[in-house]
Order: sequence, then structure tokens, then C-alpha cells
Amino acid sequence: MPVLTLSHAINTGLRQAMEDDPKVVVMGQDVGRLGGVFRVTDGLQKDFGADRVIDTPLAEASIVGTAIGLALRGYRPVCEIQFDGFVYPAFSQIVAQLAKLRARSGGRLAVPVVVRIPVGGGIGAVEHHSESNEAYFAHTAGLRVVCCSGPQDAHWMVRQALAGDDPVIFYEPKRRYWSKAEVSDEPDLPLDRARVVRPGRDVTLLTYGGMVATCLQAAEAATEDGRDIEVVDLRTLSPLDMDTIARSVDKTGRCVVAHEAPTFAGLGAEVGAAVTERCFYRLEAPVLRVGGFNTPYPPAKFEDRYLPDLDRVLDAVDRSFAW
Amino acid sequence: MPVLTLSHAINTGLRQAMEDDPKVVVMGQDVGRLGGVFRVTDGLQKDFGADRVIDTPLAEASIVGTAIGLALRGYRPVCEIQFDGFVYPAFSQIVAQLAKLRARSGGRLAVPVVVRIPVGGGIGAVEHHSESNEAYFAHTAGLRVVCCSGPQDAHWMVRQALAGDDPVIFYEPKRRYWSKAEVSDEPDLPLDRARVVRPGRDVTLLTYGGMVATCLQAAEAATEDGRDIEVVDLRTLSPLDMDTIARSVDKTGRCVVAHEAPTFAGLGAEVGAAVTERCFYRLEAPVLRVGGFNTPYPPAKFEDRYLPDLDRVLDAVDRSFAW
Amino acid sequence: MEPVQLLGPDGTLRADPRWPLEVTPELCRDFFRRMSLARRFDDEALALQRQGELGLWLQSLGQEAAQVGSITALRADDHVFPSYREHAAALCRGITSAELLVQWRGNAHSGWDPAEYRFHIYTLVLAAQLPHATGYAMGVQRDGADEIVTVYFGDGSTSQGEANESFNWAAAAEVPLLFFCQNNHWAISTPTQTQMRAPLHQRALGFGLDAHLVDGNDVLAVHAVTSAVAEQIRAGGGPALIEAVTYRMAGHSTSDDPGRYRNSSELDDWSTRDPIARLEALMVDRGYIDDAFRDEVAGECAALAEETRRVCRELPIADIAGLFTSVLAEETPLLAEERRQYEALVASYVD
Amino acid sequence: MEPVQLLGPDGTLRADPRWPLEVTPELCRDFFRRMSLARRFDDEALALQRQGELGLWLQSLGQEAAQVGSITALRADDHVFPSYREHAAALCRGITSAELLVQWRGNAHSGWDPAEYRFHIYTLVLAAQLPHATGYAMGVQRDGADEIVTVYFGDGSTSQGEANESFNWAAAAEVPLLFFCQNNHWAISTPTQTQMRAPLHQRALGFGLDAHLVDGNDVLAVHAVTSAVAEQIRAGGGPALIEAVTYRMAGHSTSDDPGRYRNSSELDDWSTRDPIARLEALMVDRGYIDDAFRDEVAGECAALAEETRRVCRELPIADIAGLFTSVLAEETPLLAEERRQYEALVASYVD
Ligand SMILES: Cc1ncc(C[n+]2csc(CCOP(=O)(O)OP(=O)(O)O)c2C)c(N)n1
Ligand SMILES: Cc1ncc(C[n+]2csc(CCOP(=O)(O)OP(=O)(O)O)c2C)c(N)n1
Ligand SMILES: [Mg+2]
Ligand SMILES: [Mg+2]
Repeated sequence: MPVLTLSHAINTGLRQAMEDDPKVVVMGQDVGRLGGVFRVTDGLQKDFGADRVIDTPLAEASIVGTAIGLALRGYRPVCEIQFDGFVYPAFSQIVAQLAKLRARSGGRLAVPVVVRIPVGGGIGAVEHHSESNEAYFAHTAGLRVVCCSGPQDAHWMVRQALAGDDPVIFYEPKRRYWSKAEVSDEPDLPLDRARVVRPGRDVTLLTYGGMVATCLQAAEAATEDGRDIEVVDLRTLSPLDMDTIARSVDKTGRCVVAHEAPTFAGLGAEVGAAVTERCFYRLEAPVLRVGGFNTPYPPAKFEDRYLPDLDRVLDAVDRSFAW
Repeated sequence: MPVLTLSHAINTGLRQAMEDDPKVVVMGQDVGRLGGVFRVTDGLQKDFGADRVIDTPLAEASIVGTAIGLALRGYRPVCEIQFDGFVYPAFSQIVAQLAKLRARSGGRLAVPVVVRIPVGGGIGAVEHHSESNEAYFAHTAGLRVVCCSGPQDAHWMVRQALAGDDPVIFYEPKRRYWSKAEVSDEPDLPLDRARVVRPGRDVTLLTYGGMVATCLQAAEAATEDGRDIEVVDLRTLSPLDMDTIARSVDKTGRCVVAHEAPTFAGLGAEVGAAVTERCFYRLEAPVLRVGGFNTPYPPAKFEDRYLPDLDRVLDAVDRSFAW
Repeated sequence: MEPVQLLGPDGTLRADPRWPLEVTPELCRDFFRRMSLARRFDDEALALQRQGELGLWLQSLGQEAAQVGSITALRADDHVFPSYREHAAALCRGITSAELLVQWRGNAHSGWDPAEYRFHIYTLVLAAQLPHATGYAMGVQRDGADEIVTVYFGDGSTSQGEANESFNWAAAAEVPLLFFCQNNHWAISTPTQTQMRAPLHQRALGFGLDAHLVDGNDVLAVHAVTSAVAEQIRAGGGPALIEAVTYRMAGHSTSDDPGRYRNSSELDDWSTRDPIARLEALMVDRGYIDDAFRDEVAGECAALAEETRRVCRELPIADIAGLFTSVLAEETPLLAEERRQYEALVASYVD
Repeated sequence: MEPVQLLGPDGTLRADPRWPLEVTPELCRDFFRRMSLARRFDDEALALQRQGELGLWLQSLGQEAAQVGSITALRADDHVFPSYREHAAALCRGITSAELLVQWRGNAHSGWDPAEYRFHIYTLVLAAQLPHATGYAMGVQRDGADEIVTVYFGDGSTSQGEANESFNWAAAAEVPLLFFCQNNHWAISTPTQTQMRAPLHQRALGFGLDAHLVDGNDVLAVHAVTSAVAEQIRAGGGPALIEAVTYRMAGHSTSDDPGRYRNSSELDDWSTRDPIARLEALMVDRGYIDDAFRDEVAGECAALAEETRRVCRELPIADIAGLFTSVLAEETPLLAEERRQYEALVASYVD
């Protein structure tokens, strides 16, 4: 089992998908010659040619819009949006076309397009390069929204996304692109399942993407206070794997959900509301949310304080126990 | 106190704002000669001229984008988006520019732009003409998101929105455009406050826009089962008036939130999560959500079943009591 | 640039060496038949809307030549992306009146299988279909197929970013795509001069597209130009745009009241350039038409009208379950639960 | 269309009757000084980034003539909307090195007060500033002011829908707006031919804009053309576009590795067309420059460099409270609560 960085794990996942299916095409800004600003598509154009690894004009709406057209022709495009903050020009194509075409056509049309988005902060970037906008797409019926947190999932989830017939918003936590881990030769979970990454008895900590590592550290630190935190990596943000989530909360009786995005009307709100509906009598405290502040993403010098860190996660855990 | 339709109440509100402040300009598709497809701007171009009531080219991104430029020049533009489903091309200008310019400029720039959006279903329209997309904007820091439900609020809230220095997404429930009521000579609430539209003891029913009338009917019907429902019109969706909301739930101990939008990651999720945090020990049952199904908005012949009606609202109330 | 015109408003034919067309009796009769059927269908749909059988209708009245002349110049396997007013073009592709009406009755969001007719479902978000057509053409290009792709849109839509991105992208990628704009002078109440300063065909040239202006009410000119341009694209000549100058004879939709924003003189003026009357004048002059043929076409129109009325009241409507099962390839647990809950609630009413 | 060029790469001056310019010693020295200062500032910022003092830097290296020649042709009260690489233009407006660096150090999202310099903050979302400039120009138009508005953007940005919507909207509304495109041949790793098939100035004409192509490394030509076009717009001539042909001599940003996608020969070729060397050659030939002046400018450059290094380490950074108070005009209860909670948590650490 090779040890790969998250970035390289996606690269090999894309490469394998392209070898398995000649209809898979990669497209986006600078994905060809350059291999993408995060090198995720490095070398693919060299090996698969410029017709299958397409350096596009600088127009997100058309990157997604032409990908839809390619899908209608029988292709399986995977689009790269260079940074999270630049997906908005494609918003109409994503929510009104990509997400709705199956329903609008009465189920006649499938539009298997994967939209890859490097997401979140923590890399000291300038404005618009650190956004967490998953809630917009999670609220959009007709899309699958998934987020990987490490190399194993990154590799297999992108392949599963490309193998399915649904449009998928595929989030890649950019601050974890260079984190390394083994990638197995077989997927160990389907795309629509959450993963208990650290079993625990006392409280359920739900998270995803770049925050998974942070929450695992928090869980380790909490052992000192004798607290046994169960950490669940949601993986699929829409639909949510409520069975796995509820099973954990039914066990622990407490729940904290942590993400980088602002909490107001964020994904944590859905998780909190849904968990409360499913586990009402079992909850010893309300589901508490930890997230970015409800402000635009701040300048780089503030991001360590803006992003939920170990202290803020544990503070929420403390408040949950203190309830 | 004149009796006006909701549509006309906004019209008189805009007219008054334009008379009070020469910097207020109205812009959008067909807002001039035609007076808008819902006649909200009827007669304004005749009286204020084509420079202040601007028939624009057919480009939502630029309608909002040029409104931002006008605001930077000292104007107070109010843009009309013809239908909810057509705001998406302007999404990048709204979330990356309009919402963020104050923060991006370190507080130096104010961008007082009001974006009017006829919202929701119930008028038997074709696809893209019945969407409820408030959750996208509520999750966007830097915007005020409000929704009127009747003529009184419609008239005063649009004037308050235009008088303030924040960007405002102003929702108008299109199925209530022709509903009539008195409009007072004075505002009776600020823009950032919710309104208890029907006091009650047993359960709190939180809603807004087109659903307010539905929930009031449900409350009346519930009296037959001896249930006294308190109906709260949220009015401001971001920020939420949590004090008014919590005061009600603390009184009743039960809460149902109803809106037209799909429930998954919808505004009801935020309300449910926030209410649970504020009123945890007081809640006899989890906050239950009633909304459109988690599907794209259906064809007209299905909308009576898709939109929460009296039965589905009362069913949720029943489930809350049965908990 | 002067619009290409082969058939004058009075029905006189002026051949144009640049746009050769063999004007046979068969061709004229075919166009006359197709345009007459389209107009009659449009009339009938309007009537059905007025009777409350349809929720909304957008008329193609007056634009029959632009649509019939262009779509008949394409090969049956050339994929087409329409906007929402291309009823005449749709009928030419064999789409039935039932399939055309179902969306406007509110039974479904779309009425036909795009694969069957090589004709995509209507797109109501203006200009959103242009990137789709561009991408589809990228696929054709990659398949090395000799098909071309055609996308229809209106003058107002050209102000949208997505339309212009497509003009640029298609030109840069040199895809086999024909942009066909029906400039009917209006976007609801907004006249073309509010949308743009320079004519669209000039803009298209600026993007590096081959571009042509044609009299959209002259079915012969539209057909001749579209045929030549389509073959040029098929031969690898790269994408092109045709601007067909026509007029929206009716309101924007049955909800619209054009009296609020345009004066009838404009309408009267355009009535004198009617595409069907114009072709009929030529046919009379050439002796291509007689009472027998007129009766034959009138009969077909009556039959279509009758069928249209009949099917409208019997249009199929899916079970509500379809709402939940056509969101994703598989119904999610949340959707299945919602469906069950709803069905249980409905069932509870009967008790 | 051939680019307007007054000053050849070798420094020879060719007057062009269509673009009159009085080439005085003062003018040349002013340009030489401004371009030299801009380049030195850019060098210094690059060094600071390499030393870890800045998070990122996007160099204006090689584009000094396009920026200095154009901004100095505007009136001080003409509002400007830059993209993010207009450091040379910003310096000409009096924006300080501290104000220019603070954003790239990560202390703030923007560094200056747009009202003070009539120079909007940088826009990083490509083409988003074009509608802003168009709207601002609508305001100028409504105020009946004799100002004009100028918006800077790059070749790659022109593929965005918002850029093209603005070309169309500005032309249709006839606003007093100058579109200034620095075509530096690259959008990160994407060459201009991948973005477009036809040159931008041709596209602009297609939209009905007045359009001009100029050698962007010829400060005299840029200044002459921009001056004439600006006055034409001011006089009510309507919006125009200037495409300045230049070259991005450095990587896209300090994170970029241009070696992966372009060969050095291209760079060598463009080095021979350097805007400063070119002007200096003319000045030498004309005796407009001597050691005294060279020393004077070198001194000013050294001073700017020194100041740049000094201020960079002392750049102001706001209190975190500002995060919560600059979201809306008033801090909302939720934000106030979040701030209090956070401050309490931080306070708890000290105990
Ligand atoms: C993105 C978007 N904005 C607004 C609308 C509302 N709308 C529907 S049709 C129309 C006018 C379209 O005019 P044109 O493109 O000329 O086509 P025509 O109706 O004349 O055939 C408008 C503004 C829409 N459908 N989509
Ligand atoms: C909407 C959007 N998409 C993508 C990006 C990422 N990006 C930043 S600069 C750049 C290239 C811009 O090229 P150009 O417009 O020619 O300007 P230049 O950098 O050459 O000055 C890209 C793709 C962005 N900033 N905004
Ligand atoms: Mg039109
Ligand atoms: Mg460039």
C-alpha cells in the first residue's frame, strides 16, 4: 500500500479513472501544462493528451456549463475550480442546471459531472482563497456533496464520484494537500457513508475535511481530562449518513459539530437539527456548533484565531459537559 | 390608513424612498416602461424618469455589479431580480462583492444596495419561477436578509432597507402580491425584529413570507383541537431575532418551523439548532421542521402537495405534542 | 451588413449567387406546410391557455420562417439546444403536440426525450443552454463525428455573461457549433437597443466567429444561409453565428401585456412582412400552389388543432413518487423517508 | 490592427500624427522616474516575500509603461478600478508602499482608502471590478460630472462573463468608461490563444466600443493614446477600450513556477523590449539624461526600497474585534456574542 500525499492520492485516483474509462476528461484552469496550482492533475495531460486534460479559458460558468454539455454527450468530466472563492460565477450552472437536469428531464437525463473544489483555509492565503461554501451546495437538491480528509478517502472517493451517475461537488481540504498516509488497493467505504475515525464513549465530535485532524488532536488532548471523544468524519455532507451519526450520539449522549465555515445556517445547523430530531431524549446537552466566526474569511494573520482550533473545539466539549 | 396590496405597498414604499432621497435609483429588467412583471415599480419611471428607474440589459451579474458601482458613487440602488431562480448569475457579485466589500475594505466602504427578489411558489409557474433560496444568502456574512409577509411590512421594510447602510436581500412572497391590508403611516417595528402575529400558549410556530398566512390558518384550525398556537413571523432571516424567538419558545416549550424551501440545510435548520441551544431544558420535543420536499421545485401541478399546507403544518404540530 | 434576403415581402424572388438555393415547388410546399402547421399549433395552444388548460404559453407567432428554415437545413443527427420558443423547430423534429404542451400545462418540467429527437429540453434560464451546446460540440469534436450542434437563443439573452463566454469559448476551441439568434426585437418589454449598442452579428465577428445576418421572415434566405453555414461548420470551418431578424408578433407570453410598452404601428409594419404570406405570394406567382394543396394543408392543420385540443386534456401526469426518485440516481434515505411520511399523511385523510 | 508605437525597442522615436505627443525632457524624466521607482518597489516586495515577510507577491515587472503611461493620462479625480497587479499605477496615485504591502502580508484585505486616492481597492475575483466600474460610471453620468472612470484588467479576465457583460452594458449605456487591458500574454500558465481566437480590441469594436491597440511597453505611445481616448470619453464620445500589449516578465505570483509552462526564449525576446531601457535609450540620444539625474533617481529608488523594507516589518494590524465590527454597519447580537465568547476564551488562557 503506497504512502501518498492527499494531492497525489487524488492524482492517482484521476489517473486510474481515466485509464478505466475513456470518457473521463479533466478540465479547468491551468490543469494541463501546469498540472493545477496544487499539482493535483500533474502529468495527466502529458499522458492522456490535451483532448482529455483540457486547459480551459478563464470562465467558471462555462467550465461547468461545457462539462454539462460533455456529460450530455456521454463524457464524464471532472472540473477543477481553482479556489473555493471562484466557484460562484458557476453557481447558476451548478444549482439550476447541473443539480436539476435529472429532475427537469423527468429522470431522462443523467449528468455525471464531478466538480473538484480545493476548500477552506489554513494556508495563509489572500481573500477568496479560503472559503468553506459547502452549505450552499448541501442545500441544493440534486447534488452529492462530499469532502475528503486524507489520502485514502481522497483517492477512493474521487474514483467513486466519477463512477457514479450523479453530479458531485468534491471538496479537497487544501491545508491537508501535503499530508501523507497509506492508500489501500480497495475502497473500504462507499461514497455515502460517514466514518468513525476515533471511537469514544463520552461525546460525539462530528466534523469533516481539514478539521478532522484538528478534532483528532483535540480528542487526544481530552484524554488527559479523562474524556473519551468519538470523532466522526462525515465524508458525505449531502446526503448525510444519519444512521452512523445517530448511532454514535445514541451511544455518547453528547454531540459537538465542528467545521471551518461560519456556523449561521451552516452545515452544522443541519446536523444539529437532524441529530436533535433523531436523538432528542438521549441528548444530555444541545448539539453545540464550533465553526468559523460569522464574518467573511479574515486576512491571513487572523486565520489561526478564526479557524476552530483545538482550544475552541475542547471549549465546546467542555460546555457540552457543563450543560 | 390606506388599504393596499402587497405589491402596491412596495410600490408606494419605493416611491416615498425616491422622494425622500434623490440618490435612490430603481433598476432591473422591465422595471421601467412595463413597471415590472409584477407591477411593483408601476409608474415610477413615468414620475422619476429613466435615469432613476432604469430598464437594464438582461444580465443579473451586472445588475448587481453596476448597483455596487453606483453605491460606491453615493447612490442607493434597489435592484429587482425578476424571479428567484434568476438571481444565481449574480451570485458571485452578491456573496464575494456586495456582502464582503465592507469587510474587505476594513470598514471603509459601505454598499447600501437592496436586492429585491420575488420569492417562492404557489402561483402555478414554470420551473425556476418558484424557488426559495434564502438559506444561501442567510449563510453569507455581510448581508441582511429579510422577507415581508404582508403590505404593512412590505411598505415599511423596503423603506427601512433603503434607509440603512447595509446590503439587503429583500424577499417578496409572490403568491401574496395581491393580498390586501392596511398600511400605517408609521413603521411599528425596526427591520431586525421578528413579530408575534398570533399569541398562543401551547406551541411556537415560526415562519415567514408566504407561509405566514398558511400558519395563521393552521393556528385557527388547531383551536378546534383546543390547541393554542403562537405564530411568529421571523421577518428578518439574517440576523435572526433570537430574543423574540426564544421568548416565545420559553413560554410554549414546543417549536415548529415552517418554510417553503427544502428543509435540508435550510433556514429551519439554523432556527432549530439555535432554538435548541437557547431553550434546551424548556423543550418538550425537538424543534420540528416543515418545508418543501428535498427535491427541486416541482411542476405546477404538484406544488399544492410540495408546499407545506395546513395539514402538513398541523401534522408537525401533532408530532411535536405526541413526542 | 444588410440581411440576406432572397424573398421580398411582396413575394418576389431575388437569387443571390452567394447563397444558392434551388427553389423547387416541393421545397416551397414543404416550408408552407411546416410553417402553417406551426402557426396553427401556436394558435391552438394560445386558445387552450386562454381556456385555462395551460398555465402559460409563449408564442412562436411570426418566427416560423426563422425556425423552419434553419432546422430543416440541419441533418437529423445534428443535436439541437433550443431556448423555449422554438415550437416550430420542435415540430419539424417530430416532437408531438402532447410533448410540447405538457410542460406548459404544469404536468412536467419537460416533455420529450432529447436523445430520441436530438433536441434538448427547453431551457428557461436565459443563455444557460449556450455553454451546454458548446460542451456538447466539444464532445462531437472529440468523437471525430461529422455532426454539428445548433443552439437557439434570443436577442435579450445575448446580454448574459454565459452567452458571451460561449461565443468566446466556442471560437477559441473551434468547435462545430452554430449559434442561431432569433432577434425578434424584444426581450419582454426591453427593446434590442437597450440590450446592445452594436448588432449581434458584428459582435460575433469580434469574437472570431463567422457571422451572418439574414432576414428571419424569409424562409428561403434562412434555409439557404443556414444550409451553407452548416456545411461549412461540418467541413471543419469552425463555429459560426447567424442572426435572423424577425419579430415577436405576440406578447412575450400569455401573461404579458405588450400594449404597455410598444405601439401597434410597429406590429402593423411587421404584419406586412409575414413569413407565410410572403412565401404564399411566391407560390401563387409560380403556380406552386392550388386549392387542392391549400385544402390539403388546411386539413392537416385542422387535424393537428383537433389533436392538440384532445391530447391537452389527457396529458399524462406522473405519480408524486417520481418527484422523490428523480433527484439522484438512487432515492436517498431522507427522500424515501419524506415520501413515506407524505404518503402516510395522505392515507390518513381517507380514514 | 498594428499596435500604436511611438518609441521603438531601440529607443528611436517615430511621431504618429494620429497620436500627437509633445516629448519634452520633463515628460521623459517623469516617466523614467516613475517606472524606475515602480520597478524598484516591485523588486523589494519580491525580496520581502522571499524572506517570508510577505505571504504572496504578484509582480508588475515589465508592465511599468502600460501602467504609468495610462494612469498619468488621467485626471486626479478620475476614479480608477484596478485589478491586483497595478502597483505602478497605484504608486503614481500616491498610494504608499505600506498601503500596498499590508494586503500581501496578510494583515488586512486591502490597504488604502479608495476615496482618498480615487483608486478602488484591489479586486482578486477576476473581472468582478468591471461591472463596478460600469456602475460607477453610470453614477458619474447621472451626476453630470466631467470625470471619467478607468478599469484595469488582464487578458485572461476577458474570458469571464462579467467582463463581456460590462463591455456590452457600458456600450449600450454609453457611460464615460475606459477599459484598459494589459495583455501580458499569460493567465498563470494559460496563453492568450487558449483564452480567445480573435484579439480583444477586435472584440471590443464588435460590442460597439471605440477600441485601440497599443505597444504596452512604449510609455510614450500608451500615454499619447490614453490621453486622447480619455479626452474623447470626457467629451461625451462614449466608452472605449485600450489593449496594451506587454509581457508578464515574472511568474504569475511568487507561488508560481513559470518554468513548467513557458520557455525562456520568449522571456529573452521580451527582455529586448524593456519599457525602461527603451525610454532611457531615447533620453540618452536626446541628452535628456545625465549622471546627475541618474543618481537622483537611483537615490529616490534606494530611499523607496529602504522605506519599503522598514514599513513592511511595522505594518499595522487591526485588533481582532474589527473582524466582528466590519461585517455590517452595526455589530449584530450574534457577532457581539461570538466576540465576547472568543475574548473570554482567550482571557481564560492566561489564568
Ligand atoms: C437568467 C434569466 N433572467 C431573466 C429571465 C426572465 N425572462 C424570461 S424571457 C425574458 C426575455 C428574453 O428575451 P429574448 O432572449 O430576446 O428571447 P424572446 O423571449 O424574445 O424569444 C426574460 C427577461 C430568465 N428567464 N432568465
Ligand atoms: C473568478 C476567478 N477565477 C480564477 C481566479 C484565479 N486566478 C487568479 S489570477 C489568474 C490569471 C489571471 O490572468 P490575467 O487576467 O491575464 O491577469 P494577469 O495575472 O496576467 O495580470 C487566475 C486564473 C480568480 N482570481 N478569479
Ligand atoms: Mg427577443
Ligand atoms: Mg495576463
